[in-house]
Amino acid sequence: MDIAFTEEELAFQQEVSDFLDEAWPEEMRRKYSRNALENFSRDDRIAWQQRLAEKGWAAINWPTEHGGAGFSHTQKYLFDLELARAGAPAMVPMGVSMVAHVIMKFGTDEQKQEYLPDILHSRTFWCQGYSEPGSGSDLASLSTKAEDHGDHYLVNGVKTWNTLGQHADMIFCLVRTSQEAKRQMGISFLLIDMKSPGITVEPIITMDQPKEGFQEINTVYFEDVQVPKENLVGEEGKGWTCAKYLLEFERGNAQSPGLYESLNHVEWMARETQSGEGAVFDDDDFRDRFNDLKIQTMAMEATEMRILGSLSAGQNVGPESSLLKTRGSEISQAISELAGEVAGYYGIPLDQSTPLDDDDFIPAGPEHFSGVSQKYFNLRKTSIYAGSNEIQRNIMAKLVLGLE
Amino acid sequence: MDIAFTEEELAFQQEVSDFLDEAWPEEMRRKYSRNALENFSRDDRIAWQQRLAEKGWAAINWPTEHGGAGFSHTQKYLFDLELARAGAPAMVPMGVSMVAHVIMKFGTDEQKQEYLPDILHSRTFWCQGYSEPGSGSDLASLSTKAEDHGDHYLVNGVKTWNTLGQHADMIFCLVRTSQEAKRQMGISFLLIDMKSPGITVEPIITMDQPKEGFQEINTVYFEDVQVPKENLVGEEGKGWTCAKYLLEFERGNAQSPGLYESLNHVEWMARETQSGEGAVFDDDDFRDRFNDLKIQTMAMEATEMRILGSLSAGQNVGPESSLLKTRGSEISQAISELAGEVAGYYGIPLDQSTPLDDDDFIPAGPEHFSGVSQKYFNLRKTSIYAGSNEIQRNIMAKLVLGLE
Amino acid sequence: MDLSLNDEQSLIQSSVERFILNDYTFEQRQKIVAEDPGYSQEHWTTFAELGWLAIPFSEEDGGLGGTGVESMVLLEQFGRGIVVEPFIPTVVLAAGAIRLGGSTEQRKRFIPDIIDGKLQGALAFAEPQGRYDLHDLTTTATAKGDGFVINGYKAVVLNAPAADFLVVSARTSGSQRDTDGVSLFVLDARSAGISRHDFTTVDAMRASEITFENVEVGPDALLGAAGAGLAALQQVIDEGTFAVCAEAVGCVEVLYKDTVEYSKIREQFGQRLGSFQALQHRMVDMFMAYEQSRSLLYMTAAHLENGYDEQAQKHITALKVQIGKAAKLVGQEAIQIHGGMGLTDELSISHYFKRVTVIENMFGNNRFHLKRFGALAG
Amino acid sequence: MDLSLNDEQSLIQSSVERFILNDYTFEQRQKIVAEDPGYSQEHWTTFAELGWLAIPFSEEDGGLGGTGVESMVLLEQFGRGIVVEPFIPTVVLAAGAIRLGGSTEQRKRFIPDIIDGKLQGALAFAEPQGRYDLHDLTTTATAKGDGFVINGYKAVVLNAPAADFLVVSARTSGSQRDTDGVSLFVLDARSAGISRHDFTTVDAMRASEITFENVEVGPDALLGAAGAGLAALQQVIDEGTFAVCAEAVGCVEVLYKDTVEYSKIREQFGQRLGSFQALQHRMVDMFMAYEQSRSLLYMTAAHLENGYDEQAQKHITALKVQIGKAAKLVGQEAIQIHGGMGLTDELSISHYFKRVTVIENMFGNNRFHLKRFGALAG
Repeated sequence: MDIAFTEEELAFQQEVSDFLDEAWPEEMRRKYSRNALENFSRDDRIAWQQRLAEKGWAAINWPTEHGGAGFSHTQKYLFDLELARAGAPAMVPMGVSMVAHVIMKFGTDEQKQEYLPDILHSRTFWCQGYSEPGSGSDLASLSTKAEDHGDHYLVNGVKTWNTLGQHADMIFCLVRTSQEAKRQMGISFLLIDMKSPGITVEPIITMDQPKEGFQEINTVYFEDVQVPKENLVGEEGKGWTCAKYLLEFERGNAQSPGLYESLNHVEWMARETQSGEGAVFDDDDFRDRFNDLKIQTMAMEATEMRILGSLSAGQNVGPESSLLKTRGSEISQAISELAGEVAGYYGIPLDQSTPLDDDDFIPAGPEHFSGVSQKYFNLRKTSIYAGSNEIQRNIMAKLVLGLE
Repeated sequence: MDIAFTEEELAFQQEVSDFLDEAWPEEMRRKYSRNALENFSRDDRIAWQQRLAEKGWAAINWPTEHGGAGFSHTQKYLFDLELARAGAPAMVPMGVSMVAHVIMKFGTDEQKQEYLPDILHSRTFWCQGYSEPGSGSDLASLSTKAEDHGDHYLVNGVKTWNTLGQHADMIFCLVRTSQEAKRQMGISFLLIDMKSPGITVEPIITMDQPKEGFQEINTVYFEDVQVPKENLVGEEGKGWTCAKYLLEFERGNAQSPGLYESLNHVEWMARETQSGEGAVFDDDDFRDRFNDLKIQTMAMEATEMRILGSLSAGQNVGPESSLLKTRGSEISQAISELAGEVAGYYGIPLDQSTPLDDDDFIPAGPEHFSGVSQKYFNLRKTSIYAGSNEIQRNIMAKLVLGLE
Repeated sequence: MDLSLNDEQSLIQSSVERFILNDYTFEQRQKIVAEDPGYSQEHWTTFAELGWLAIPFSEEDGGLGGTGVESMVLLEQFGRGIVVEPFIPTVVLAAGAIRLGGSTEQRKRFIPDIIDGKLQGALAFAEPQGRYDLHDLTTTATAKGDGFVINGYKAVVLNAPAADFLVVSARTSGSQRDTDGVSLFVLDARSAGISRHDFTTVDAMRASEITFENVEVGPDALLGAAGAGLAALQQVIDEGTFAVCAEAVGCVEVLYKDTVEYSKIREQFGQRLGSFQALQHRMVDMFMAYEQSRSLLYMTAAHLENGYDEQAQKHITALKVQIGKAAKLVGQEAIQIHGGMGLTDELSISHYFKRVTVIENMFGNNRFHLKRFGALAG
Repeated sequence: MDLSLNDEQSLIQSSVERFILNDYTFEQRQKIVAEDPGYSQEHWTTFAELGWLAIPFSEEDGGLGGTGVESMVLLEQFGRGIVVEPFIPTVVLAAGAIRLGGSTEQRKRFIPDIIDGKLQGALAFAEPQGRYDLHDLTTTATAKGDGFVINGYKAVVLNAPAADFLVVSARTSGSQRDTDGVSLFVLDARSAGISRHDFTTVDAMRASEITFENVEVGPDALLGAAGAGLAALQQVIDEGTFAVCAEAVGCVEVLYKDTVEYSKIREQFGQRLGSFQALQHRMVDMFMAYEQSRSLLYMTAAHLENGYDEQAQKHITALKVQIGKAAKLVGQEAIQIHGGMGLTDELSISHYFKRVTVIENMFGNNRFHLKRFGALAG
């Protein structure tokens, strides 16, 4: 056993930290910590991702042959840690962490050449078209149709819970190319240009009420959208295989660095905020509950170290990823709940500020409380999306405990 | 709405309190509070129940024609309250609160005459024979057989989770008198003399490790036991009806008086017990958790008032009784957990004291901590017996929420 | 011992219930909150006509002489509709302070117009540094002539944008956290020296941050005796606490029942959600939390019928804890079981969740009341 | 960063695992605890022969120079067998005090015989009024000649009935709750003036209340410098805390796995228990609690490898909180899901539950450690 980092690892950590000082300066940090929701603008996000790409750090889960960073597990962990400390956003995952893996595994050489470099350098903004109205966690019940029209598919249907589609250049979709008895069959994996005629994007307003244009999710409508046949990834009817493969990448990242950062922020707020004779943080009961969450996070960190650390590069996390997803979402929700408690009455005002330069929104109370409740509302999603925590528990019951 | 008691009610409360001062004097209270498990001796219990009977207060749920106390709901509540305050035990339920109701409802006039007066005056000690090894909450899976032998049944089988059978004169049993397709059919309700040849009682040692002879539960074996036909209650094959009827009486009593009393005892212990610079009760965090349980008990009390108070005499509590059973057991378990926390290291010694006069057991620590952990272990039963809390939740899901 | 409603109270209940059902659908509510002033003047007039605004006032003041039970019955139903009309800010809080602390003259000046629906009010009592401590005040009222000059800052004053009058707590003597020296003033909301920063709240209400800069008021602005306003303020806040608890019980009822109904329709993996046992048990927990909260609400109301004594205070504080926990459990589970749909602004469920979340942070959160419960006698 | 065992540690692990599986079935354990002295001398000799009793001692003292990881590996397996042999009282606690605080001469006097399995010890540190505060002492050691006279009372001293020697904390100066003035003494358990009240514990161990009445000891009884014993005592208790946490992880593993296995066999209403989704989800929570506890145990061990520094202390305290919560959840659920059978003495499950319940109350419960965690730097 060894808890210490090697000199090389510490040097790497310093390198990341130095890079962030420059690439994500205090100014950006302030801009985005104005509101707990941290709605990034498209331009800032792309500029930042391109900086990461220049440095060679955009694709930390890619093999080096495609331009991956080639990080060890410890380096990944340290990278996440420093990112969280600097308040810098992680890469938008739909391109670099999702569709790219499917293209690498199932795509043709032409597809790899066409898409991967643009993903790596954030020249193409990707979004995902999986869920449909009514499908919920039951993905295989999808009904968006792609009919074979010779050189192209004709796509009709509706995709929902589409993240950041308003910014996207491309969408990867699960579509039904034939009707089979077993629902997972007959599904194909298609790449579609978002500028294709027949596509419309409609925002879904979530309960945290982001400002117009800053919604996190959308519904995407496809009406007689023509998609060239060469945009099919893998075999027709084998889209479910792609989807399952991709899911393994969705939950593998270390969450404890971000959780620690959130805890530090809550601690800072609770030390700043008066209650009775002292600060909120001086209240025994508050501090006990805070520390309980911190200890939960330590146990989470240790679990990440054990699970992630035991994998050799390229290996996928097994059903234990369900544990990390479940606990990570529960802890992050609890932290946001505690933040709301610190805010007190200042959790009540609605913050609709944006990071745009011409925005003159003035928060009602201290800036650090802006959007704190909205963050709490927003994070309810984490136990619902990417396979709800109920689905994760079903998976663990079946695959880990052998219960059916 | 009216929260106050009438003058008549307050006078009644005083009467109960005066009676208890004499009938359950401080001396008895001390004897039984020596150990948190409060294992009563058979003799003390019977003597006490006979005092209640003399006073006319043994059968608070019986109609007055059979010698019931004729209490109003408020009187019942006040009676429970004073009993809890004095630390006096409630009537052992198997006779007066269980089999008696079945006999009243389904029994012949002969059976009523033979059994009810002896039950009322605690001249007969009853126990119950329902569960069988392996049946758990699935009562209808029972397999104890009663074969028709003309003037008697020949009973063979095993009954378990039998409460206080070592003291009992009579047992009421569910037995299978015929094999039917639907499992609930073919079950009959039999009264059996515990002195019948072929009956043996074996203690089940529970994890709280009561002293020999003070076990709460037993297994009862029946080997070719002859039971006269006149001991059948109701029709042959209709025992399930009796059982269902009886279940309604099992969960109808107000639990909040007892919960308040347990809370008071924990508070007293926590004020007596030093921790750091002050008493355990002076610790903010402890007091918060204590008060949280107190508030849960207040909500429980209010629910009991609403549910029990809205019934006119003789009416049965509906599926809401499942709520009271579930919450009551959860709260009582949590209180016993808190008591263990107060005891600290003194929760560790095993207490095997008895209330017998010749017992010279000396507890390791302060007497009020004796058996505190064992009480915590013992109370795990409350969420398991009489329909586990899972069963109660199933019942509420179905009958209250309409979910299937 | 009787926790049931009398006939008159039952009548109010069914009348409000009918209003919510017929005139206050979620779609209608959303239209109201989308436009200024954020509530419906028409509805407010209806409330006045139906006598609802008169409920808590004594007959002497032109009211109906309700005891708390009647307000509870009204607000429980308002909770079921997440009604945004400012009944609590105006009638319970601002007018409550006048009802409890005002002279006959002051009551006459305000209460009839409030009952008639002509006046809106707001209670400006919270300050940023004071959190939930009513006596922690940096706002001052200094004697000048026979009146006072008010200087200070008040946080998150609900209904202030629409208010015609304000009731303000200010310190006439003592230092920041003294319990003596707190006074209440009632003044025109448009008095010179008052400036507001208006905003919308996460639960679609309107509120303001208010700065008082040399606001001059006459002697008739003082409610009760100078320096002795804390008792009345505490009672008003307790009544407000009881009111939001009643409202929250209505919200929790909808949260749990809508979730159960949704689970009966919604299918996943070819099965109705409601047939999954893990969800069934959790919905039972929601039901139990609701049922017990409602019971404690009614028991608290029964105590209030006896008067605002220590038992009543203790029950109100216990109730806030119970409701806070129940609303959090039921709210979070309602969203979770609704899944993606629960996250949207489109479905009403998230709006109930947001309302109960705000209520949890009002007048002291769970932990504040747990401590207060421990500190109260009895 | 590496939380895996090295080859030697893995060897210990499989050797202990084999012992538990083959020689320490539940039936065998129950036979042992039913008779005096409540543990098996034969097993103890085996432990000595296999070198397990030598693990924590330095090579200089004749030990194996283990760092904490080795003890952890051993105790995790002991937890799986709910081993009653007094490894923690003798080797971790009593001998630990000598290892950390003793002179070369004192170490030579005790440690080789402990390693050989010839000596049993007990650490008498807790007092009724002191609860979990190691420095809260009314037991005194007064200088007399070149030695001391000890007077006082010690609570719940585990393994005292079998102990050949005792390590006692006593105050040589200062008042009851001073941190200075605490001294440790090692003495013959049969010294004149020592009287014991022996008892069995709820988890089938043996312990005593001990009264010290004018117990005279020589100068060689003092461990370390007079009045400066608290640091060593704190470290011993921290090591003991880590040890019981390792044991509890083993217990929790059995509690959760046995429950899952039971649910696969046991039928209710014609269905296997394990097929009920509500129970499945709860068993998943048990699994997650176990998995995270074990992870934190290993991370703590890795910190201890770095030395007993502030990070190690903080992790031990965090671990005690995590294990305390996990063991309570898993233990209670294990009993509940086992139903009636879980309540009996006959099935092993209740014995694991009782052991983890006792562990929760040892060396500071959850809330004690939550506060200590907050007070520790880092």
